[in-house]
Amino acid sequence: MPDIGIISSTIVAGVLLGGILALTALGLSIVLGVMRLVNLAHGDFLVVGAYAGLFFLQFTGIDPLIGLPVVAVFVGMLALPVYSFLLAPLAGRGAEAQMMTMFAVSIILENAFVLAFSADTRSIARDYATVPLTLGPITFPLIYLIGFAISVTLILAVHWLVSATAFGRDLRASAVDAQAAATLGVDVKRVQMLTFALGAACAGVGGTLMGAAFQFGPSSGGAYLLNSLAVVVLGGLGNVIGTLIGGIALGALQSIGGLTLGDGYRDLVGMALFLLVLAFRPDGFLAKGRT
Amino acid sequence: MDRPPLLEVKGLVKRYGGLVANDRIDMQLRAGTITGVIGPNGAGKSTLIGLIGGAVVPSEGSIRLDGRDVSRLPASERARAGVGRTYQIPRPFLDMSVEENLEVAQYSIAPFIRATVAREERRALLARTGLADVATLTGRALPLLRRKRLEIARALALKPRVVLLDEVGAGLVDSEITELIELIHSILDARTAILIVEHVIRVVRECCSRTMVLNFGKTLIEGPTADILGNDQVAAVYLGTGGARESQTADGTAPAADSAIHVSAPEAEAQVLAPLTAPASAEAATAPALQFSGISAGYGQARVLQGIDLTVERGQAIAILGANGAGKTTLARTISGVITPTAGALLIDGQDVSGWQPHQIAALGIAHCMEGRRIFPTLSVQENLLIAARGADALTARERLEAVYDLFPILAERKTQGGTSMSGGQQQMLAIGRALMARPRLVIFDEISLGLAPIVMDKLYDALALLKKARMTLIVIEQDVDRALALADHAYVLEHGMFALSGPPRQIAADPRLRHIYIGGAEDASMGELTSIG
Amino acid sequence: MSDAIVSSPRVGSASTGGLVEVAVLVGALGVLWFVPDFAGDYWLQLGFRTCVYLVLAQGWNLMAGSAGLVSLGTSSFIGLGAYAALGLLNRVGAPLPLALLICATAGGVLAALVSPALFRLRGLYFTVGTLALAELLRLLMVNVSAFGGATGIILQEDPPALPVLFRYVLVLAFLASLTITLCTRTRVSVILRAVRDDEDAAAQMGIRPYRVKLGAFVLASALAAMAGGIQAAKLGAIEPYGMFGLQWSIDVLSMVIIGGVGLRLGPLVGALFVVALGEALADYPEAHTAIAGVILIVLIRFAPQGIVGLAVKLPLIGRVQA
Amino acid sequence: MKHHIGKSLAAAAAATLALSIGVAFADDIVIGASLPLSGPLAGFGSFQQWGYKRAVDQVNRAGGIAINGAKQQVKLIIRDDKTDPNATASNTETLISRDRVVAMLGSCTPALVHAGALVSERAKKPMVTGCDPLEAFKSVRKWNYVWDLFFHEPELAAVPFKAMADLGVKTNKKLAIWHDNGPDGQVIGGKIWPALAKEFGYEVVQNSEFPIDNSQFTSVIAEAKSRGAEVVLVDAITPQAIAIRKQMASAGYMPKVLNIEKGAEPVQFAEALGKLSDGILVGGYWDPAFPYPGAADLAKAFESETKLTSSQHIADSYAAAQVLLDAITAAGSTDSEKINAAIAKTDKSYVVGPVKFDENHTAKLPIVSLQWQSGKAVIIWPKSAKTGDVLFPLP
Repeated sequence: MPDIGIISSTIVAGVLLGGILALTALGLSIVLGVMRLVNLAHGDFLVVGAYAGLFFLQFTGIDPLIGLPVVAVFVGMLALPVYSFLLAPLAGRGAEAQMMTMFAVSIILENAFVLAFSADTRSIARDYATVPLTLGPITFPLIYLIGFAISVTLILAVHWLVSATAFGRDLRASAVDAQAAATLGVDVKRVQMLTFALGAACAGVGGTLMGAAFQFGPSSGGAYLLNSLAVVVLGGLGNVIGTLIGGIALGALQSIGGLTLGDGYRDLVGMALFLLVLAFRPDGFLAKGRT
Repeated sequence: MDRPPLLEVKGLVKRYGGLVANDRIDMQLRAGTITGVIGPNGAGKSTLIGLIGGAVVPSEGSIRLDGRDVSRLPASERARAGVGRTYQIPRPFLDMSVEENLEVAQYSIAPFIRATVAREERRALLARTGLADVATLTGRALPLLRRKRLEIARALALKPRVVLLDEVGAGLVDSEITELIELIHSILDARTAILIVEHVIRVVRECCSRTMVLNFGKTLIEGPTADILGNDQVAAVYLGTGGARESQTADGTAPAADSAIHVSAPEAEAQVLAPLTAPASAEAATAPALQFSGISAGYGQARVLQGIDLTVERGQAIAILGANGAGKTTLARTISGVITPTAGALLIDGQDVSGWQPHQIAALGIAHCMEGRRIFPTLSVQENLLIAARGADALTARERLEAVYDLFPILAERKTQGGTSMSGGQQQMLAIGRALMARPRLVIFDEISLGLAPIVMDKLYDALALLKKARMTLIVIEQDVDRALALADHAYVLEHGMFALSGPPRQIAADPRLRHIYIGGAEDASMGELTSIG
Repeated sequence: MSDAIVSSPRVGSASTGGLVEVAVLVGALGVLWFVPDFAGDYWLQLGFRTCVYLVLAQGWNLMAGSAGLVSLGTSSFIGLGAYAALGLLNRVGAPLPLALLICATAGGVLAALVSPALFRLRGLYFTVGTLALAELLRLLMVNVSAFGGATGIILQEDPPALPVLFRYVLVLAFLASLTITLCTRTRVSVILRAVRDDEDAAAQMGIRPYRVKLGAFVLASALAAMAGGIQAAKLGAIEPYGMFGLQWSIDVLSMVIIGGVGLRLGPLVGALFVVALGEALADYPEAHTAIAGVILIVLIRFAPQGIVGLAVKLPLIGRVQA
Repeated sequence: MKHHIGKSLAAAAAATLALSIGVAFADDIVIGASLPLSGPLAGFGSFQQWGYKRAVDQVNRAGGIAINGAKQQVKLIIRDDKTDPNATASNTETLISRDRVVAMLGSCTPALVHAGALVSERAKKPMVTGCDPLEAFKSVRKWNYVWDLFFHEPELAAVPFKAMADLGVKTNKKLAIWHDNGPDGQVIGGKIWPALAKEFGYEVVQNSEFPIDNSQFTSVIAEAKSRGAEVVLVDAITPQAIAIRKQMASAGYMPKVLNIEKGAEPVQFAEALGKLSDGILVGGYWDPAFPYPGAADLAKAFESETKLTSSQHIADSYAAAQVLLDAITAAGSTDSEKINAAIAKTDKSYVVGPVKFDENHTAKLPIVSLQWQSGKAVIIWPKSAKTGDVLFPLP
């Protein structure tokens, strides 16, 4: 059995990483909640964010963490035409039509990445991305802490947006009863479009963080998507704070799984957990009566 | 009578959150008898059918079929045990032929039945239920009565011991009801029990040996049908409430709207409403607030409204009446843009808004207090209100909020709670308050009294009277005829998607045809022109 | 999903239409059986691919069209079938037909095992759950060295020659189509369509919707497992990424959507189209996935009922239909 | 009736297919390749595509190949397999049966190469491939038509040990091995390295296997760190290699020697990691500095054409194509059997060194040890090929 330093370091790192995972899943979650859409291109939006962060750094020389708002706006804007030209016309055509359309978007994006940026594996190389932080017996990557802080801040901001603003009211109302919301004057299409863009913007930021903490390439989207889905199911579809807690729980449990079974089992632990939650708590494991 | 009951219900309770839909119902159905259940809308009648049929899981209590406890069995097993039901709004399998609809039941209980035997049985059933000529048509192609017949035939194909009929008479004209009653009598035999939940009193009177009256989920009274229908208390519950009975008096005139207001200082109250009522526009606009010109509308293939003309002047309160399925809610939805008319034009303030999106119509000052309240469960009471205050700045929104809270103080107390955590009446207040938050010029109230206690209805209608006083344009869609007529300046009665009657409330209330349309013409025989409509 | 073809007005008994369909299927099998005698390898290869896709699409269409189950987990069963088939061929030396039957059983059993979790809620959760199932199985295969880890399994004996494989898969496609015919032309179809039309009303008719959906899921999964098995036998070397890849699930979904969901001919037309499109686009390797994406978007948008739905709407063919 | 629709659509599909056939001129010599141009391995595919094309272009510019005395142009048809073995197989089938290729060039990584090679083998069409380690290649079956020129895992595996011994680096001889569970990972990390460690006097304090696309290595790293391993040998593909290096740094783990096989080889590894790549060792089977004909030119041509940094994958693919083209020339025929026989007789020095196939159809490429120094791969071992001095310990 590894010593206590390793165990605690692993768990701390897992929790911090979980926070970042939560951010990467946030967009998927709110889009699921509001539009009932499994956005199969979500992972590719994350990759767009990662490339955006990388090229922002290369062309401006400004640290991508400072450029995060720019990345967020860029990816968010990119999502607007996707919604209005591709998704909106399919409203009322059932879940498959929109889902398949987003899959098509996903393969188009992936192809575009290869053509534009080559298939190389990239990473946003910053010093802070590789510096360890040591607190007593615990050592964990500094980037995890930075990413965690940014993610949690952003998730709380989105939570505030959803729970305390007029837009958030419209969003929640549209999610549960679009027709009633519309008759009350809510422009449901606009709300959906902005939600979709918000989801993409969050994915953009998450992608930059992932790109700094790890590595990415044109086809990284698939793995991002599956991880995000696990977080979303754990936290409950469309539940912002649930997503944060789902992410942290997944990060921690994966770390424990990795520690006890080997790193290869981390994702397996995640997926098994995912199916178990689906089987026993289909609304997410912290869903209480938010009916 | 000494035989044990075929179906025995004991202490049956169904709760939905805080709402008790069925409260300790006891009931016994004996083979060879037909039992009726009546009661106002929302009394829990359909829930009772759901509970017995297995679609609804009981919170407490037991249901025994032939001595066997079936209360925990799912619907499919109840069907196999011998319980057949119909739906209030028929749910035939729309894309399957009539014959196939019956095959579903046949093959599910006897998958290996010989094809020839099954065909013979189907033929017999179709002949008995008067569907032989439409055997190859799809469920979708059938008109309402045929759909109801199909539902009965489908239930009978299960060879049931207990048949549950949910509002089979609703939406039918008298001659059709006569046919229906014959049919019901024909399906009764010594080993079968029938339970009829019904609004149409005639069906109950002519079919049921015993009748039970439900009110607010509880059994109000139970006994031989003749006794029950003669009971004053029942008449009160069934035909309306509170002031309604008064309207049945003497000349049948509706009381003036003001008499329904039970507030101490109406003028002061009206003042309170100022933030919620749009000022009558300064320019003396000549166009009516709302105009339908030849509007047809419906859902997919089904045309519900058949070329309606309607004009609502500013400040007018109109009532839209009609039986279930007549098209009242479709009319409301057409106004608010949820349904786009397939023909005709919808004009608001003289402007053609056909095809506009609901939110665009809302922006014109049209508020729609939707049927079924449609409170957002994920929003608090206050948020449910604020969401309708589109484009209002914080201060204005605050003012409106205060005005709604003044109107319905209970909402102020519950403002941080989840919208659906309140009782039905409170939710309805919230729905009305929410509609007002937009400071609308025209409000559509769709079935706001559905399932509410008389005292609550009084309160709601007091509020509506105040709105009328404040010169707001009101469209009131109601099952409770008396209340609606008491409020309205003008009334329209819908039947089969067209206006069968229209005129001032007094005239409508006095018109015998109204009673026919609602209660299926139990007493009146002068139905010629009306049946011709259907 | 309107099921225009299946529910077209019928005169007489259900079985006459069914008999015609069975006759057509048998005729097609009889004709295609001799294709290897005169067609070149290329057409056999395409035929093999089309048949594998057809088997998958028939099953998927049954699930979606009858029970409203939209699955993104087809690859779970393909992968399972592939591993089971090669395991049986290598370890036990089982003959291929027997191995395929065992694959079908394994696929059905897996479907039955996971259905309590996947059927808990309708719609979205089923879709998300099936996606996770495929990923879970892939990760399991990658991790467990007994199954070859990322290296996978290699078939020790050479697989049968292409004409033989073609005939195997032809029979498989025939059986799949026949099964679906039985499901849509006999009294089973009435039950399936009732569940799809109105699950609650169907339950009130004594149908057990859970069992019906389970039946469709098990059947579709068994078919997918057999398709996976024969595909693996043809490849001769399998590994988790290729056999449990999302690509399979997406291919199936796009075939059915392109062909026309719930339409009897949808899977066939979809399978033909996807194979043909794949072949045509592979000659433009730089941008073929993007082109495929654009075509998919356009088809979904402008042919909501798929190619078959579009064809039926065309005046000429529509008249022939009627 | 409705079957008419199906048939007309089938006919339309067939017509589409027919149109896409027959692009090659009748008297071209057609060879085919299925490459991962998209998907996770697209990086390899683009290098290979360049290498294959260059070899063919050169032959065509020189007038083509004489078949039965008449010079013919060579047409190379490349299809994308999306990094999916199913697609590699179907692409190969199409190339052989529709495009009538006379021979094939291979894809990359064992899974993809084998999927295509098995099709070639069964169709009795010769295939020359690189990018498939020889032991993995041999383990599939006894090959008759497929030929592989690449490194031999035991040789590659031995490089770090031999280099450390020759260069005299001082460590505590505690060794951690991390390897993926792909075919070569299992062979090198799971079998050969532990055996060699014993032989060279190292103590294996950790041997961890992980799935090929694992992205988290924190537990593995923490364990190695706590066991005090000063030498770390890794076998992983590029994305994982980058992740490992970053996570080692952010875990504060600094062994003295870090050797990452496979993944550390392409220049994108160094680009993605920046300074962190300094000092990392990787076995290489090719470098522009190699003393073989055309080596320096090849890299220069690549860099000037594509404006990208070259990779060793341009060399094995270029050489594989040359081997095949030379064999066709030697055969003077497009007959598969004759070409196959000519491939077997290959014995010539190519850009990757001398190529001569053994009875298992494999040709070993010589291996050197490279070290990343300021974004450049420097040959530090063996002395004969050396282009720079070793950086030790890991900075």
